[in-house]
Amino acid sequence: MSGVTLYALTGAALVGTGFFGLIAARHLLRRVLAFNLIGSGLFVYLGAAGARGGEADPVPQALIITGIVVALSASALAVGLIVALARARGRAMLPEEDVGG
Amino acid sequence: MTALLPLLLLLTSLVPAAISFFLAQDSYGLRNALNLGGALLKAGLIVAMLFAVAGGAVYETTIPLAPGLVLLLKIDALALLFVSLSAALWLLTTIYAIAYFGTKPQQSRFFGFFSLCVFATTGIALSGSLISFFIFFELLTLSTWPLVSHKQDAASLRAARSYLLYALPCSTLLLVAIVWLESATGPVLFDETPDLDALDRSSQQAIFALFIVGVGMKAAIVPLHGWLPSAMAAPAPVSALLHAVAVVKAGAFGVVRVVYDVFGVARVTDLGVGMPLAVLASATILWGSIRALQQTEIKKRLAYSTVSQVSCIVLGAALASPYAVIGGLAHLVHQGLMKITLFFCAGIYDERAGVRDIAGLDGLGWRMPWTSACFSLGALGMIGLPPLAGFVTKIYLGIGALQAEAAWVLAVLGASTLLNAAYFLPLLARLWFREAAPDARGDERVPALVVPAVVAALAALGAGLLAASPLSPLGWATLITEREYLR
Amino acid sequence: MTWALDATLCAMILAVALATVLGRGVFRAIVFFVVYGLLLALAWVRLDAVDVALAEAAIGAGLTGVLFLAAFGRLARSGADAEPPPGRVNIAAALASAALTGALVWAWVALPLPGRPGPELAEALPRAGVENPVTAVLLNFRAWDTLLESVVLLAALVGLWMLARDEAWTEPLGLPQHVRPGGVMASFGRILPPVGVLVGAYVVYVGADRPGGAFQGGTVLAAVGIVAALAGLVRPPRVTRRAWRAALVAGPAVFLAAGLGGAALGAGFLTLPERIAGSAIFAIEIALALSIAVTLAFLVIGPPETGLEDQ
Amino acid sequence: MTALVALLALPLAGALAAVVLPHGAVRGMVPALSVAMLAATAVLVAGLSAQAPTRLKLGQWPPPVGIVLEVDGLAAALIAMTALVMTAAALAALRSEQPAAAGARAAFGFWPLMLLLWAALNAVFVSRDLFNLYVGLELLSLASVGLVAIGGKPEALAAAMRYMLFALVGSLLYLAGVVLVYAAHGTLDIGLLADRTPAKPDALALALMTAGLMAKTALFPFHVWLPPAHGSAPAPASAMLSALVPKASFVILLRLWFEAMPDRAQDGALVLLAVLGTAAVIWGSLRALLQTRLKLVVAYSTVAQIGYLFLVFPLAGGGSAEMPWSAGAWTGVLFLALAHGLAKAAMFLAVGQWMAVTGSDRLDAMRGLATAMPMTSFAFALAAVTLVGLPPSGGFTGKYLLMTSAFAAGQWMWALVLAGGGLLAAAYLYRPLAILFARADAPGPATLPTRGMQAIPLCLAGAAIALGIASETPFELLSIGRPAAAEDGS
Repeated sequence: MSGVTLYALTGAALVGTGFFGLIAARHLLRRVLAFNLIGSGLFVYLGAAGARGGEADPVPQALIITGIVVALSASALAVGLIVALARARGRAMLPEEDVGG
Repeated sequence: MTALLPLLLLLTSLVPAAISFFLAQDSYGLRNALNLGGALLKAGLIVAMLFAVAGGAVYETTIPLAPGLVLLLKIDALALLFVSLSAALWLLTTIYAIAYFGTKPQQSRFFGFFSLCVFATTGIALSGSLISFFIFFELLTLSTWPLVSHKQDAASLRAARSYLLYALPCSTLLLVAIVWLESATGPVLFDETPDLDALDRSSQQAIFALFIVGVGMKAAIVPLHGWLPSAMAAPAPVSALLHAVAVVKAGAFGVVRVVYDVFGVARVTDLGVGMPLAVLASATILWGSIRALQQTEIKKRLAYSTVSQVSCIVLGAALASPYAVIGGLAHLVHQGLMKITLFFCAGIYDERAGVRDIAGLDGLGWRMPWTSACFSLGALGMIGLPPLAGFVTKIYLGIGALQAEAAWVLAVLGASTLLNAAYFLPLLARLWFREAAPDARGDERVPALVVPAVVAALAALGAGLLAASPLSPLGWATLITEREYLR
Repeated sequence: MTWALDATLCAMILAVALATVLGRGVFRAIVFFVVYGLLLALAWVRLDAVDVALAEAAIGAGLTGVLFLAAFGRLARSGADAEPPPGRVNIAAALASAALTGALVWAWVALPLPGRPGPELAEALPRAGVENPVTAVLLNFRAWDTLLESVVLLAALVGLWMLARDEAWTEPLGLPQHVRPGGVMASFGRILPPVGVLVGAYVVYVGADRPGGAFQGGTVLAAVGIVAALAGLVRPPRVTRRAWRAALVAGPAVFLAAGLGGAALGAGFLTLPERIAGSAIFAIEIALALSIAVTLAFLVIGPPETGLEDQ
Repeated sequence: MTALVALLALPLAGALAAVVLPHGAVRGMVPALSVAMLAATAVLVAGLSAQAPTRLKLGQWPPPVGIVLEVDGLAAALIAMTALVMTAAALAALRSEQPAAAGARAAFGFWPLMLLLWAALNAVFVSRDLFNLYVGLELLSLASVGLVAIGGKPEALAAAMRYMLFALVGSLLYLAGVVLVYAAHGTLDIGLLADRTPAKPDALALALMTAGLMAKTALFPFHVWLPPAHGSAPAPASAMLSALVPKASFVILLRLWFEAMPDRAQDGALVLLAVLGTAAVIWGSLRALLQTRLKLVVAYSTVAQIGYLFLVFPLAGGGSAEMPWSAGAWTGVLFLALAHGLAKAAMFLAVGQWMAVTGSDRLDAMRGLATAMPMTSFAFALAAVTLVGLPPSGGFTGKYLLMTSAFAAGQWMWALVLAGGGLLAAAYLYRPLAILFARADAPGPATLPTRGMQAIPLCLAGAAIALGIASETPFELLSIGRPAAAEDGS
């Protein structure tokens, strides 16, 4: 297994890990963390694909940088929503999922 | 210019409708002038066309919407028969409605939708293609709803809901039928019977059934008639419109179009669907009469009478023999003239004498002679007393039934005549031969209410007396049948 | 040897990621996430993507981490930091996740050999106006992406501000910070800004030829602002201060103006003529870095809030 | 070409200006900007030739290096619909006190978010690059979430949060597909992808992107975020969100299935999409029937109407692509999308006016409003006619074309979905109409919106009807660059 493949598989595993967190977690902050894991996993996968065959392809790198900034923007808005929701409801969870606990 | 005539005919109703919506309640003069002007203009246009069409002229306008979706307007003899009926009755109803509403509220809305209804009916009459027919047919459904619910009380809203509850599912089935058919044949034009052989026999039968359900609902064919009696909650001019000018007529006209122009007589016979339709129509004739007999309200009794009478038109179409066709088509006009007379009178009894129940008619004949004379004329015509219009129709239908080798229809016609007599004669007896109640009131001081009734009654009388003339409804129906269906 | 290094790094990344998802407590998850971002930056170096490594370290680990920590602090104030006890093991979610990973692994094996715009790109690069190919892609070849991305930041910020309470609208951004004078934070806050500004400016400047650029540099500058605010050295501005709002839009505005300038000169929308491409990109980068710095800082600091306790 | 640049740059520049300028200046700028956008749209549509859609290589870089924008009939029609809806929503927002009533916060935020939304929509409609579409979608989602959050109430925040989560998942799934496409083909350009030899991971990429876009389009069962979100935003925002935003991700689905990867479409997948669409029609309609708040009725109606759009896949995709009926299905669905946009915006703007008058969107608060506000009520009724699919409306033209295509293809069950869906729509829209037109118990409200204000939803609803009456021009427009018809071109 080459190094590049290793990173690609890591990326795939990160996507799965994050996806599990996104579905299974109930605390919204953890869900947004999981979202970031998926995103970075996909970027690693893409970066690995761009690094195949010697010289690195600059296009995926540019896409990834754009993607990282977009992910941060989305995270910031999501986190702001969580804070505002928690202030209004006292819980960092969606009303319909706030059972037990 | 001649290509614009169909369009012009539509605009005479559409323009008053569009402007009426935006008029303030107190612009009585302008609103009345608009609606009367439109009605007069339309009547004038039709008179101008009558002779040309009798001589074989055809006016046509095409408005393409999208590929396969062409709005085709065409004035042929059958279209003109229906459109002249609705135009003449529109004029009378407009005069009547202006007097009826006086200074009641929400008139802009009423006249707006009323003219829109007539616009849709004209469109149905002039439609030269199946899809044009459907578009106007749906427009009629929609513009009728605000009229039925016009009083905005619980009964009116219930009636309006019941109307849509019947109309929308049925028209959806009509659309399915049209699309199913046209996906096999391409756009269907009424002047060339489409070739349906691309569809197998059972599909053709299913499409025919869907069509009949779709248009039959408006013609109040049993069991799709329930909406019509409950729509009696609407004001009298609306009842006149529903029963004579527009809605049930559009349904009956639709049946005629489907049988003759979509499927064609030969295919209807070949598919074996004509007889079931005739049986259905006969059942409706009898059932409507029986139900009419049970009603104690004048308008309800008239409504069930409509259920029964309109199916005479359907029966004529279903039997499909030459005399039956003529009788059915002529009845389209005859029933309209007689029924509008009756509804005008019922409205006058309600407005001027406060009478809604049959029991209240006692002795009114002498107090309100003009109205009661008209009512009597209409009722006797409905029964089929010679030489009135209803008699002419029944004779033609009877001969047509024999031509079609369906002698059982004679029994239906006979039974229906007896039933008609059973539910109309007691009314006449009360009007003329009973003592009035001591506190009875009633006058005819509003000529604008009475005159339309008188004119309609005289027209009904004339249609029977002058049946032999080529321009009488019967003469015109004969012309249509000879020209279109016996080629 | 290198293989062992890569394997170890990947194993650590995965372990930290798992800890982020499964570990007890949201606070610990955030800390793991920051570590994760730093390890990931190393991975990017290993993948020969130094530009991405910089972005990941600055944005992915640094700024995102601060964002989450600050949010956690605010949730704690609302009493919403606690997590419900984990329910049943969510087997369906686990299966779906495994399937997703499996599908991606399968896809990797099934991928045809490198598909990439090799020859076309090699032919275009010399005409891009900058040496660094990543910068060339970002600010020239795919400038439309980057312009839209810069307004994505703006959309997020305006959206975030909409979460302010109406009575707090005219207050300064974020929560007021009270820092012990002479404490670690205060001295850190005094030393960092001058250094940070220098580093940030340098990262922007070298972006044309070497790894770096507006996004990485802007992030460093943003970090300076955030630290200064957290240290209580500066009070963040109010939304009503128009100069600051102008700073938010300067980058996208210059970028858009440059793009429209190309159209006006007849070259075409977002077309940088070869002669002036280098200097145009440099100008855009400076303006972008400024806007990115301010926007990112505001995104982390949060919407305007009153200092009063909630409810 | 200039028109296209204007349509992209104007809303962007406007959004930037709206962040900086004082509020009064922004209010002055918005009408001028709307007029300019309408003019640019007219120039764009008029300049579109039937032979070749307008293409714009950004930076003069040909793909795969650069990004290409292309205006075909589909894009032009949606741009035009967007311009109409946005202009109407902007005028309504300017004239109503609603955004301002929530204070300076909402008055500041509405305009930049609205203009960014406009820019994002136009960008998505014309983009031919899968990653650029991703960035455009993100801009769209963040601006939309911001608009929902403007409401400020706890339920608006919860709605915005839920929307955000779905948007995030949708973005990631879409992004995953984009990553696979680039890894396999080294390009993201739709035109180039169509010519590449299919690679094995393509099916997976298509599935992932489709799943993500389904979440963004709110296709059943991913619709749960939509009704609360559209129900709690300010009315002009709801109008934009419901009429336009789901169309953007739907357009990307069309681009993927019909233009980028038409040969990878499996029949089973195409049918599955239509089955989900059918479920959306039924479920959305039934839920709409049960609502007691008018805004939620209208929002659930969007869930149902979105369902129709997915009937296009089995009728025009896969093996049907070369069949004569595919053109009818394609155009019919776009008619439905356009008619729904115009009608739905009209409905939300009408509801907004009633809410401003009665202070609530509960159905029973609307009793008898038709007497006091006839124009608005008539607008709602016309919009209902369109959504039910009755003639003569754009909704009818679309339904007729789709139903004909379904029967011609022998897939009559989709025709029944359209027919039954129309009846369900009539059922859930009848309730509000009957209440509006019932007799008022109390005297009408004291202050009413001006006639000009009432005319705004009426114009939109009128446009939805006009789409059916004059359907030949939009039909021809939509045929430009239609994928099935353009098999000779590149």
